[in-house]
Amino acid sequence: MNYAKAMKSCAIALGAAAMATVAMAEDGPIKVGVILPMSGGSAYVGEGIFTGVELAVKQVNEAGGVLGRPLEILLRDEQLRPDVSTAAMRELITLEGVQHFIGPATSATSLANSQIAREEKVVNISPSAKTEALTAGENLHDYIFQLAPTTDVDGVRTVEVLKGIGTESICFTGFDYAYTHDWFAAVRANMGDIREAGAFLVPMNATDFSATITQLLSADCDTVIGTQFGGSFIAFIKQATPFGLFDSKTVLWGSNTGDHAVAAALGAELPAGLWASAADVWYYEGLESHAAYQEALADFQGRKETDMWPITGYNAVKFLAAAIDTAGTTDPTEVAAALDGLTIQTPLGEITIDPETNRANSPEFYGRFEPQDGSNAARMTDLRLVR
Amino acid sequence: MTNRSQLAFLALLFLILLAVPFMGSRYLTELTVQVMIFSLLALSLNILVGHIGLVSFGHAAFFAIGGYATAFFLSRWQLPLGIAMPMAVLLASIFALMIGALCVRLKAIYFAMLTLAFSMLVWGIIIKWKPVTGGDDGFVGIALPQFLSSPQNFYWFTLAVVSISTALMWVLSKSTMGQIFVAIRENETRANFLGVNVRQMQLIGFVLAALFAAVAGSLMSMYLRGMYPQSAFWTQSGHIVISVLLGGVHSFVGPILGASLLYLLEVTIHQYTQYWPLVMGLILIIVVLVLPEGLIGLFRKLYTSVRRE
Amino acid sequence: MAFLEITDATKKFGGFLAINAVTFCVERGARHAIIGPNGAGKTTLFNLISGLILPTTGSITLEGKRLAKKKPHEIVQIGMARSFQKVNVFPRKTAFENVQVALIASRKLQYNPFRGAAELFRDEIMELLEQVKLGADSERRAGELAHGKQKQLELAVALAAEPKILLLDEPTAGMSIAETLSSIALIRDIVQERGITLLFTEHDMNVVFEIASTISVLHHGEIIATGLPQEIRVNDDVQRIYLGRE
Amino acid sequence: MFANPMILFIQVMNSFSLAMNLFIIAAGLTLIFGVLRIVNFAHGAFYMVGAYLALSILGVTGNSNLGFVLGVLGAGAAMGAMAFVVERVLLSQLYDKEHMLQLLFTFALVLVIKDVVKMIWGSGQYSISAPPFLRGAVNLGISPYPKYALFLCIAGPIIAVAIWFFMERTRWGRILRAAREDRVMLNALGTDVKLVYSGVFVAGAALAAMGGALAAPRSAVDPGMDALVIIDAFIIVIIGGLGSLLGSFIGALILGFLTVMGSIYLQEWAIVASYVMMVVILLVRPWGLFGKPDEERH
Repeated sequence: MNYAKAMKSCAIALGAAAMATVAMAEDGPIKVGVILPMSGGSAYVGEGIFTGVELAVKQVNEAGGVLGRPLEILLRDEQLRPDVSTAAMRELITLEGVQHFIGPATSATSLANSQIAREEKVVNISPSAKTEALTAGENLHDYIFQLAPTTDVDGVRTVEVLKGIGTESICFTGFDYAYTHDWFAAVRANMGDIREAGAFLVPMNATDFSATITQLLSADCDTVIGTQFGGSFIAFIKQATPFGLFDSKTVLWGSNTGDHAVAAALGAELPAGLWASAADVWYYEGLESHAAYQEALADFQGRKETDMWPITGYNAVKFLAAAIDTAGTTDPTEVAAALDGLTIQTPLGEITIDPETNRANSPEFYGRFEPQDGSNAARMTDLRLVR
Repeated sequence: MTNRSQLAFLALLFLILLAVPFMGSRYLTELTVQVMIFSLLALSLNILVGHIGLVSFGHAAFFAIGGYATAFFLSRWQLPLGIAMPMAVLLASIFALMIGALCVRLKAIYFAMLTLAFSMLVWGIIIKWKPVTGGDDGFVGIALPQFLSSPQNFYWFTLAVVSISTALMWVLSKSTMGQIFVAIRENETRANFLGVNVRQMQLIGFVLAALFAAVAGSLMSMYLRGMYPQSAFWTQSGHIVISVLLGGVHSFVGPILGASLLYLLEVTIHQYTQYWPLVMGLILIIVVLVLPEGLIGLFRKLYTSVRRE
Repeated sequence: MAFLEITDATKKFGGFLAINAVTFCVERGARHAIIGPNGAGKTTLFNLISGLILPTTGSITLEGKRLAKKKPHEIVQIGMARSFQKVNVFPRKTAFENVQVALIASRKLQYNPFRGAAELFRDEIMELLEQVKLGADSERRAGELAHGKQKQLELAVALAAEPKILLLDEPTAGMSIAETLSSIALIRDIVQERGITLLFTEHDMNVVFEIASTISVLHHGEIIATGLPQEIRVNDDVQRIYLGRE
Repeated sequence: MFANPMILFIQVMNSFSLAMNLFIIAAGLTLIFGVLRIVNFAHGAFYMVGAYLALSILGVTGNSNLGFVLGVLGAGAAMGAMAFVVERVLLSQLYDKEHMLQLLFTFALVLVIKDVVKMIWGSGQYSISAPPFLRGAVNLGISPYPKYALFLCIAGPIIAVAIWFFMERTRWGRILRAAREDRVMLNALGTDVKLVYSGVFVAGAALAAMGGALAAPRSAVDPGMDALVIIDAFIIVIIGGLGSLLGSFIGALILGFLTVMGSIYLQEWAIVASYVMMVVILLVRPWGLFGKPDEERH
């Protein structure tokens, strides 16, 4: 039996005096467990999401908190290891009494933590994991909510963009792991008469892509889509550019490589004409709410050109706060119920969590990188916010 | 430490462990479960490092095989725990027999590196053999027997398994076999000229070490409700080696101290700062420079100074 | 057929012929010495016989059993024990444990993970230690014993295996004169009492003539003479090697 | 699929340039092991620091040819200086202790270095571009080939020859080789062993750092870069034979070719190819291709 529930039934049984004690206990801040990669090669993702979490919590608390109580963040490093991320979650549940979680960031850790969430009946909002498996089949349960568009959604959206570009034949490349396989499967399922001219995968942790680049160059396709991310994406770009890959093929990349952080890191080395996607870009000007968010974020981070990850953490907190507000209690079962079908206003417009699938219809940006006058970092043009 | 003081320590530890679930903190109970499992894992490696004198950098492979096999037998084949766990341990031991037979032909650093290569091979297979292992997402969601789903019961189960394993390893370390193991560590050639088939004994030790590592892996997969490829990665093996070295290899209880301290430090530093690797690293450097015999050296020093007074 | 037969044994290290077509026999119950100047190949010959290295060609048999392809531990199990020129004990183990390990190995108890070792074979071990005059040092670590005592311990360890033949490589190396004298007496008494065949190398001629019943002379990897001590003493070749400074 | 010999030629070039990239990283590791007998887990961390140092130097000098040279050399020098302090103050206290303690120490060093890097440069990604004269491609007649990859193909052998020359033809090299063979003898010769050890550790660390700086134009500079490279460096040093420079060179070639050709022909099982290769080589030659066996029975 759940600890909080036990407390509650106790309270009811013991009457008013006990109720007062519980009320006292519930006056404190609402603890939010945040489990993200904070060390190693993916730390920038964790730090980005965490920035968004901090900003949203600051805003919520400044506006008087939720149910009159402030939110309190408890951060743990998942180290991209499921054993570590689950241990952190259990620690927060059993030691700190946390009942609401945001994170972890990756598919493997999210899948693992979701099992704990199911068992412990605590709310678990996954801000960034894209794997279908997280909320599909047996893995779907009442307490897990997936905000990022899944690979299936990405597949549909990618094909839409490809058709817009005029792609006729396509090559696939990327790390040989779950996300790549899932996304490619979704693209293949939707690509209709676009012809596949080969898939050239590299082992996980590979640092050299020259063999695949050579294969891609000689393959009979007009478009290449790929999945390397973070540092590996940067390495791929730097190795592929002198080979002329970006001159001879149209290239579209997944894995949120439209992130401004990537463009800033690569600077002039980011090839013009590369298609990419991102959960957010600071220079998007289509929505008032987005402008307001960016202003707040720029203020918070002390720089105008912000990255894409904060919005995922930001929206996760806003969903959680709205759900607790709607439920009128922090009881995780009721909060989870409130999240079903919940619609909130986000910087990128209305987002709803589907009550059946527990997935949010978060939009993403797709666009084509072009160098900017007066700035070192390229920006996506032809920017479209795909819902 | 003498045998008697080590036994006293183990007995005291056991009594404390008996009391843990009654302290009313579920956090403490679950934390102790993990500490027990890591201690068992470190103890198992010490059969190789401390007794026989072989440092394996691939010990995590057997931890992972034990864990994955348990997960698979419980969830896919729906076998009862009483069959699934022994089968998983047996499977890991068979792997150890095959891998060990090749590894014990090598010495010192080359032995270490060959074990590392094999464990990375195991890791690669885990990543790629998706239908069985779940691939890089891991084996998620283990059909745990009903009686183990409560934290309390899981604690008692773990305590029982770890205690029995520890007792067996203690008996082993004091047995005629254990004496021969240490003789091999001390002087391989001399042991050989006493009629000991050194490689065969090393192989036996390798399999025994793997067997207990698989027990630890089996417990861990059930505790985690899943098993993940990182558990076979070389960093995990390195982690076990470090727990053993931190505690001290020349005593039975050293690895228990090392594994417990390492894990508790990781968990607690983690709660206070995101710069936990830095703090861990500095602590390790201090231990290396000040307590070269590991924590057991500290205990020994304290023990002697207390006795002197 | 002789007890130990070495027939045409040859060992090459690269191009260097360390042992060249060595042939000789050791009779049961003999105290057979191998002598020769430094670098003659005495230790290499021992290593060949005890299986530490494999001969390039040739055969070695003990009671008719071929040893040449056998591993050291198998040769030990057939009944041969050896000591080393450099002290070779288990340094962190006590003298008691050193002998105990030898007994465990000879009784094949190394396969038993349950049989407690603590007090196992105490009487036997103490008897062996008394015999080599180490009764008082049984609880001291072998590595901390004086050099001579370590040699004595090695003897006890070798005897624990109850060998039929004992190979001692320079048993008095590094000992003082007094130690050497008592050590020789000890070795002679023990092998006689136990009826063990002894094959040993020694640089000290006094020791050799004190103990040996038969002597073979090794020079540049070849046996140049085998015979009774009094024969060897007057052998011209031996005189030349030892006295003529070659 | 590879009927086309030109593509095969390019793939061979790819293999070679990767091999040279890997060799530059592994050279320092094998040097440190050869003389100090220390398995340096921190080698990857030194490599990473080198890349970050080059990044900072290039931030000052700007992205010029001279800046790049300064970046590489400066990274080596700065890392070497830090390694000197670490060796003198900490590591030197462990030489006469058990091997395992040294291992534990280098592991601890990894943790510390990674966090310090994170404190200084943050957890984001950076990129160093190739110097202007090595940007773009040259036409090999059949296909464009990146100048920088070609540069690595030349730089690797040059570094190998330079180390070889130093080890075999100079007085210092002779001392180092003596140190590798016999520490006691070195002491007897009156050479300050301390100085030799410091020198080797510094040189190994500097090589790692320069390797990081040289690899940077083909990769990202980020906190994960050490983890990706350390295992490859270990494989090379082990299969080549610990302490053997020639072995590392050959080992790098084997791994380079295996990685490139493996990803083409083995495809999804390429991930285990390098480990299978390591297992096979160690089983056939337990001391590595060019290492020396500890003892022999035959």
